[in-house]
Amino acid sequence: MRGNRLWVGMSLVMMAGWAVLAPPAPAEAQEPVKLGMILAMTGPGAFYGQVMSRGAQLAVDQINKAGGIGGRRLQILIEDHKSGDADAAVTGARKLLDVDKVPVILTSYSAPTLAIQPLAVEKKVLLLNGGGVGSVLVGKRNLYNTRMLSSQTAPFVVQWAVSRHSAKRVATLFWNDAAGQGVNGAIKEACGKLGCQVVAEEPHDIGAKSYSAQIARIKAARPDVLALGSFGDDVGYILTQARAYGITVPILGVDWTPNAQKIGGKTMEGYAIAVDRFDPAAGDDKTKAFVEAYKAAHKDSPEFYAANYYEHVELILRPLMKRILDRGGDPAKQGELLGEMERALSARLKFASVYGGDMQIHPDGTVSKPLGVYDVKGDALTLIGRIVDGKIQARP
Amino acid sequence: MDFWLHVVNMIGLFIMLGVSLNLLLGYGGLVSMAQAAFFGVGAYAAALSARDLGLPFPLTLVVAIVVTTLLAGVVTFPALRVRGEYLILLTLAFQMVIYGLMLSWVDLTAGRTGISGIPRPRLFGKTLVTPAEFLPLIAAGALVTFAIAYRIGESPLGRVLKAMRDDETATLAIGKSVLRYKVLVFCVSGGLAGVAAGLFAHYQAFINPFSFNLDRSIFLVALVVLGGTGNLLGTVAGAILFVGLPEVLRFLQARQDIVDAIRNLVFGLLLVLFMRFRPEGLVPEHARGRRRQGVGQPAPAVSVTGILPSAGPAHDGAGPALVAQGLRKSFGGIKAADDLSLALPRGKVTALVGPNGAGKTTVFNLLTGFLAAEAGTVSLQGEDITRLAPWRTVRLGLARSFQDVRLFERMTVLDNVLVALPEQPGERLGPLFFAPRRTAEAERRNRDQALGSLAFVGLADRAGEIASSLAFGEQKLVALARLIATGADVLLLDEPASGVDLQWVRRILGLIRQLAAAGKTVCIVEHNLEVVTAVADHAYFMEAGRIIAEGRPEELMADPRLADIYFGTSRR
Amino acid sequence: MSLLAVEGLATGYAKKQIVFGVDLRVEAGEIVALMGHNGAGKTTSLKAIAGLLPLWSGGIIFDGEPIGQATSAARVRRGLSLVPQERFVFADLTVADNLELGAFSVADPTIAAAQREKVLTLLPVLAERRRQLAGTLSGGEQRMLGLGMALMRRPRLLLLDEPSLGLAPLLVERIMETIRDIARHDNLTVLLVEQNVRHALAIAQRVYIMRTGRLIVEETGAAMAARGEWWDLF
Amino acid sequence: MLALAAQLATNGLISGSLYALLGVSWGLIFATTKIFHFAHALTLTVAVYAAVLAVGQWGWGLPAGFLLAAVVGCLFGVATERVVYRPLRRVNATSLNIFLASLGLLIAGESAVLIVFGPQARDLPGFPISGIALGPVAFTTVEGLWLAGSWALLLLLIAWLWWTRYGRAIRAVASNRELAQCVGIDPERMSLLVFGIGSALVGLGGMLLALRDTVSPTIGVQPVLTAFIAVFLGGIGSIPGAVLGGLVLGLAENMGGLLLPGHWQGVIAFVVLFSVLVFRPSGLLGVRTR
Repeated sequence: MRGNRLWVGMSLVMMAGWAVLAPPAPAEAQEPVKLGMILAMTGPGAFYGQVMSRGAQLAVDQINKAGGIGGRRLQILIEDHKSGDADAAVTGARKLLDVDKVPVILTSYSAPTLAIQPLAVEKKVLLLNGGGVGSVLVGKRNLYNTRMLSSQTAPFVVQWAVSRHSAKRVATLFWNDAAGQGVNGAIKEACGKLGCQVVAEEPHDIGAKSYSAQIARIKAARPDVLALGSFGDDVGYILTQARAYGITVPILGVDWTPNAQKIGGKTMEGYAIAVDRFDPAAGDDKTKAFVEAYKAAHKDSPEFYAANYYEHVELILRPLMKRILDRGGDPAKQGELLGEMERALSARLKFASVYGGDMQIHPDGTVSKPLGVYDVKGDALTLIGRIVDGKIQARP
Repeated sequence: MDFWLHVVNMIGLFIMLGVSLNLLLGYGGLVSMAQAAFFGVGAYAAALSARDLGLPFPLTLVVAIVVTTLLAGVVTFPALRVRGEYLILLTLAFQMVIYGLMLSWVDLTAGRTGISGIPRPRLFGKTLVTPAEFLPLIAAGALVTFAIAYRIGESPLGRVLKAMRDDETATLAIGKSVLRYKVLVFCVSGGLAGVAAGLFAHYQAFINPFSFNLDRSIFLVALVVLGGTGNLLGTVAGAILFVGLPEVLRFLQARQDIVDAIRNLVFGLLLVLFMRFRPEGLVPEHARGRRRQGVGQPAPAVSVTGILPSAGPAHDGAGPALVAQGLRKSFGGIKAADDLSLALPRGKVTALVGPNGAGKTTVFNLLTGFLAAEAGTVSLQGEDITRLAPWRTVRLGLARSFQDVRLFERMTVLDNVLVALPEQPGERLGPLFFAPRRTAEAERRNRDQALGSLAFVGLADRAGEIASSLAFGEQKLVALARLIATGADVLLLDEPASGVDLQWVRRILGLIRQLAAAGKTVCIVEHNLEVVTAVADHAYFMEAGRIIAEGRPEELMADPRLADIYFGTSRR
Repeated sequence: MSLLAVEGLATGYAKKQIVFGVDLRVEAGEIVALMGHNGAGKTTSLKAIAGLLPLWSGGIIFDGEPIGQATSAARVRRGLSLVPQERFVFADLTVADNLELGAFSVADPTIAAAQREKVLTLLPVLAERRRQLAGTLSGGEQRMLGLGMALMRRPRLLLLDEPSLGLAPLLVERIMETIRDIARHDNLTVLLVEQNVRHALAIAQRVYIMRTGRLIVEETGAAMAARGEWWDLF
Repeated sequence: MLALAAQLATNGLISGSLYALLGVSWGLIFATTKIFHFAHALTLTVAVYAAVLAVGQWGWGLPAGFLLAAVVGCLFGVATERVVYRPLRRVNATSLNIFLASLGLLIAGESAVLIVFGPQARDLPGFPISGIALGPVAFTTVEGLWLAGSWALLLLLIAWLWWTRYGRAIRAVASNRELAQCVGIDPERMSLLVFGIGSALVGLGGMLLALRDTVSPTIGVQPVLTAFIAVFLGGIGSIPGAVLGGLVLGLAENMGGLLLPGHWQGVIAFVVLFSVLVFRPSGLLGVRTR
C-alpha cells in the first residue's frame, strides 16, 4: 500500500519533470514567421522526410542570411507523421496550428495530408504538398499540390508504349493506394483511347519487397509492355525481380529515384518514365544556385523532393509574403497567406520553378510543370522525348 | 488551447479503449491483441454509414457499436476453444486479417489513402468541429463507457468474470456457464470499443488503417497492464500518463524523430521493469480501500438451516437423491470406470473409498458432467442429468469440490463465496442496468448469506482477505463455504480432509455431519478410512474402476479382502 | 554415517507450504519406504531432496556433503536419482533416446555403453522396443524403461516415487522384485514412496509414515509388518 | 496456367523454406522454454544491423558478415535470456507477464536501434542478383541462396538435435522439463543453449532476407510474425512441425496467387493461421494437449 503511493508519487514527479522540461515560449518583439511542416520523420519513409526538410531549411537559411523577407525572418517547425499515421499527423497539425499558430503547412503523403486538410480549412491556413501524388488530393480547399499527379503523367506512358513499342497488350503493377490506383485507372483509360488492352492488373502493398506472385501472374498474361504505378525504392525491387523472373518486355513507369537506381542496378537499363522531372544538371540559373547550395550543405545532389520543398519556400511563399508585406499585412497571421495565394491564382499568376521555367498552379490544386519522357542509360536518366500540347515529340 | 483540448480528447478516447480492453483482459482474463481491430472496424462502420449512407450522427455511433459487438460475438467462437498463447496468437491473427482487409479491400476502405470527408456531427443544432466543441461529447462518452465498465466490473457479473479469469474449471463447478460469460464479455468489450470508434471517426473526420494496426493493439495491452489489470482507475491513470504526458515532449527543443524514439524507449523499458518489479501495475486490483468489504460487519447469527440456501425445488421424496447406473469411461487402455453403479441416500454421508488410482475422482467427474461417460446414466432427484454440462448440474442441485481446493486466488474470501450463490440478478446485464434497486437488494441479501456461509465454517473474520493468503486448511474451509453457497442439495467432496492437520480434519468432519443433519446429501472421496468411519453412514469400496464392496465403513474395514486390496497382498 | 540425512526439510509450491520439517535418513544399502496417504507430502519431499523444488528451510546431506543448495543436475552427478511418479519417460522420444538420456550425466561414453548393456540384459523387453516411441509402450514397459533410465546413470541412491502406480498386481510384484534385485546386486540404496503397504514392507528394511507434511512414524519394516493392521495410520 | 502454377509452387517452396528456418529458430526456443519470445524480432534486427555495419561500412566480406550476424544474434539472444527472462522466472512471473516484458524489450530495442542508426533504410551490398531459369520456372540467385541456405541450416540443426548428446537433451527438456531435470539435465543451461542457437539462426535468416530487402529498425517484426504462424501451424513443440508449417504457409501464400491478386498474400497467411487455430488448435503435427 505504501508502495502504491510511492509509484503514484513517482509518476507525478515524472509528470512534473516533463512539464518543467518544456521551455516556455520566449517573447520577442518581431517574431519570425513560422512555417509548419508535417513530414515522415520516422518509419519507412524517413528518408523522404529528411530530404524534404533539408530542401525547405536550405531556402529558409538563405532567406534569413539575407536579412529575411522585408526584415521578417523565417522559422521552420517540423512535426512527424510517422510515414503515414493520420493520428500523428492530426495531433502534430493541431500543435502547429494552435500552439505555434503557423500560417502555412507543407505536407507530404496522401493520407496525412487528407487528414489535416479539414483542420487547415478551419484555421484558414495554406497547405502545400510536394510529395503525395494521389488523385484524391485534387479539389481540396486550401490544398495546392506542386507535384504533378501520377494520373496526369500516366497517359503519356501509354502513348509512349503504343507509339514506340507498338504495344497491344499492357500489364500494370501498381501501389495499392490512391496514387497507384490513379495510375492504373489513367492507363486503362488511355489504353481504351489508343487501342491497346490491359491484360493484367496487379496491385501490390507499398514497400512489399517481394513481387514474385504478381510477376508470375503478369508473366502468365504475356504482355507487350509492363507499366508501373509504383514509386520510390519499390521500382528498383520490381525491376530486379521482373528481369530475374524472365520478363523481357519493356518496362515503363511514372517514377524514378537515384535510390531505386541503386537497388535496381543494371536491370534498370531501358526503364522509361513520363514525368515532370527535376534534373539537377539542367535548368536555369536558379536551378544551378539551388543545386550548388544544396551540395555545399549536404555533400549530395538534391533529390526532386528536396527541390519541391525548396521551391515551396523560395519560389511560392517568398513572393506571396513579399506581396503581403508590401501592402502592409502580416504574413504570420493565419489567413493572410491563404488569401494571397487565392488572389494570385485567380490572377493566373505563374510561379518560377527550379525545374526550369515556370509552373502553373491551377485553382483545383493541381500543377503543370514541364513534362518529358526519360529512360535509364547507364545509371542516369536521359531525356528521350518532350511533351508538347499533349503529344510526345521524340528527340533523335 | 485547441491543442491541449485535443490531447485531452485523445486521452478520453484511449480511456474508452483501455477500459473496454481491461474488462476483457483484467476481469475476464482473456488476452486480446485485436482491440485496435475492433476499434478500426467500428470507425470504418461509422465513417462509411455517415459519408455514404448519409446517416446522422447518433445513428452512426449506434452502427459502430452494433457492428463491433456483432464482430466480437463472431470472434468469440473460435476464441472459446483456446487459451493462453493460443488466444494471444488467435487474436493477433485476427488483428492482422482485419488490418490486411483495411489495406487491401480498396473498394470498401480506400486502402491506405483512407476515408476523408467524414461529416462532422450535429448535436442540438450545432455542428461540432473544434476540439473544444468535441470535448463535452468525448468526455461524456468516456464517462459513460467508464461507468458501464465499472458497473459491470464491480458487480456480481464482474465477480463471475474474475472467477473465470482465476479458474475456469472452478467457475463451472459453481454453476456458471463460462461460455456464456466469455461471449458476453467479448461482446461488451467490443461494443465499448465501438463507442470510442464512432466518436473517433467523426472527431478526426478522416481515418486510415494506420490508426488500427498491431502497434496500437500492443500499445493498448501495455497501457492496460501498466495501469493495472482488474482496476479501471489504473487504466485511466495509464491513459493520462502514456497518452497525455508524451505530448509534453513535443515542446522539447530536440529533433522530433529522436523524441519519439526516446518516448518509445522509455515506454518499452517501463514495461520490462514493471513486469519484473510491479506486475500488478500502477494501481493494483486490490488497492487500498477496496479490500475492506465485509470486514467489520457483525457476522449474522449462525444457524445451520439459516445459511443453507437451496437452489432447486425442495425434494422430500423418499429414495436416493442421486443414482448412477452402468457408468463406463476409459483413458487409453485404462478403465477408469467399468460398469459402475451407485446411489446416494438422501440426507446421509456416503463415502467412496479405495486405493490410489481406483478411479474415485473420475466418478465425481462423470457424475457432474466434467467428463462425458461412454455409457450409463446419472439421475438427480429422478431427473436424467447424464449429458448435462457441469454448470447445469450445479443449477439442478449437484455440486462438487476439488481435491486441490481451486479457490479464486486473486479474489477476496467473501467474493469467493458470494460468486457461488445462484440466480443473482446482478449477473445479467438487464437487471444490472435496468433494475438497480432489485440488484442492490439481492446483493445485500447475498452478502449476508455469504457471510453466513463463512460464519458457518468459522471464517467470517477473514472475509476481506485475498484467498491466496490463507493457510491451506482455511482454504479448504472457504471451498466448503463456497460449495454450500451454490445451494446444491447434493454435495460431492473430493478429499475434504487431505493435506490438512488433525484439528482441521476434525473441524471439517464436524461441518460435514452438520450439513447432512440439515438435509444435504453428501458424498466424499477419501483415502483415509478412519476419516470415513468418523463421518460416513455408508461407503462404497472401489478398485480399478469398479465398486467391489459396499456397507458401513466399519464393516469394510473389518473385511480382510479389502484390507489386502488397500494395503496390497502380502507375499508368501 | 548415513548416505542421506535430511533435517528439518520444509518446502512447497509457490507460496503454498506442503512439507513442514521432515527429518529422515537413509543408510547405504538400505531400502527405506516413505508412506502416507494422498496429500501427505511424500512426493513433495522427494522432489525437494532431488532438487526439483527449492528448500525453504532445513538441510540435506548426501554422502557427508551438504547439497541443499546444489542444482538438481549436480545432485544427479553425485549419484542421487529420482524416478518421478508420473511422466517418467520422454513419451515422444524413442526408447533408445530415452536410455541415452538416462545416462546424460555420465560423461564417459564407454561407461554409458557398458551400462546400457547391463540394463538391456536386466530389462530385455527394452531391447526389443528400441526404435519405438516411449509413449507407445504399455504401462508396465514404461515403468521398466523409467527404471532402466535411472540405472543408466549408476546412481547410489534411487528415489522411487510410487513405482507400482496404475499397474496390474502381477506387474507390481515384478517391479518390486526387480527393485530388490537391483538393490542387492548393485549395492544400490533406495528411498521408496509407495501406496501399497504390503509390497513396500516386503522389500523395505525401514519405514517412515507421513501425514500432512510431517513424519508421524518411523520404525523397522518388521515392526511395521507386525502391527498387522494399519487403518489408523493411513 | 500450368506454367503459372509451377512458378507459384516454386515461389512457395522458396519462401516456405525461409519461413521454415525462421519458424524453427523461434519454435526451438518456445518448445524448450515455453517463453513467447516476441523480442526474437529484435534479435534479428540487431544481428542484421551489426552485419550491415560490418559489410557496408567496414568493408567486410559478405561471408564474414553472415558469420558476424550469427555470432551477434547468438550473444544477444543469450543476453536476453539471462538479463530479462531468467529474473522473471525467478519471481514466478506468469507467462503473460513474460510475454509483455518481451514486447516491452522489442519496443525499447527498436527505438534504441532507431536512435543509434537513424531511421533511414540501409542495404546489404555485395551479392550479385540475377535470374536463374529452369524450364518453365525462374527464380533469382538470392532465392536460390534462400533455398540452399535454409535447408542446409535446417538439416544441420535437425541432425544435431537428433544425433548428439546436447541435441537430445534439448528435445528432452522440450518433451518433459521435470524429467529432464531428473536425469541430470540443467534446464537453465539448455535455455541458454536454445536461445543461443535460435538467435544465431534468426540472425542468419535475417541476413538472407536482407540480401533482397533493405534494412530498417523494424525489419524484424514481419519475419517473426511469420515464424509464429509457421510454428503454430505445424504444432508447438514439434521441430518437424515448424518446418512443415513454414512450407505450408509459403505454398498457401503463393498458390493463392492462382485465384487472388498477389497483394492478398499477407492476409492469406493470417487467414490460414486463423482457420487452423479454429479447426485444429494443436496444429498440423501438434501433440494434443489438454
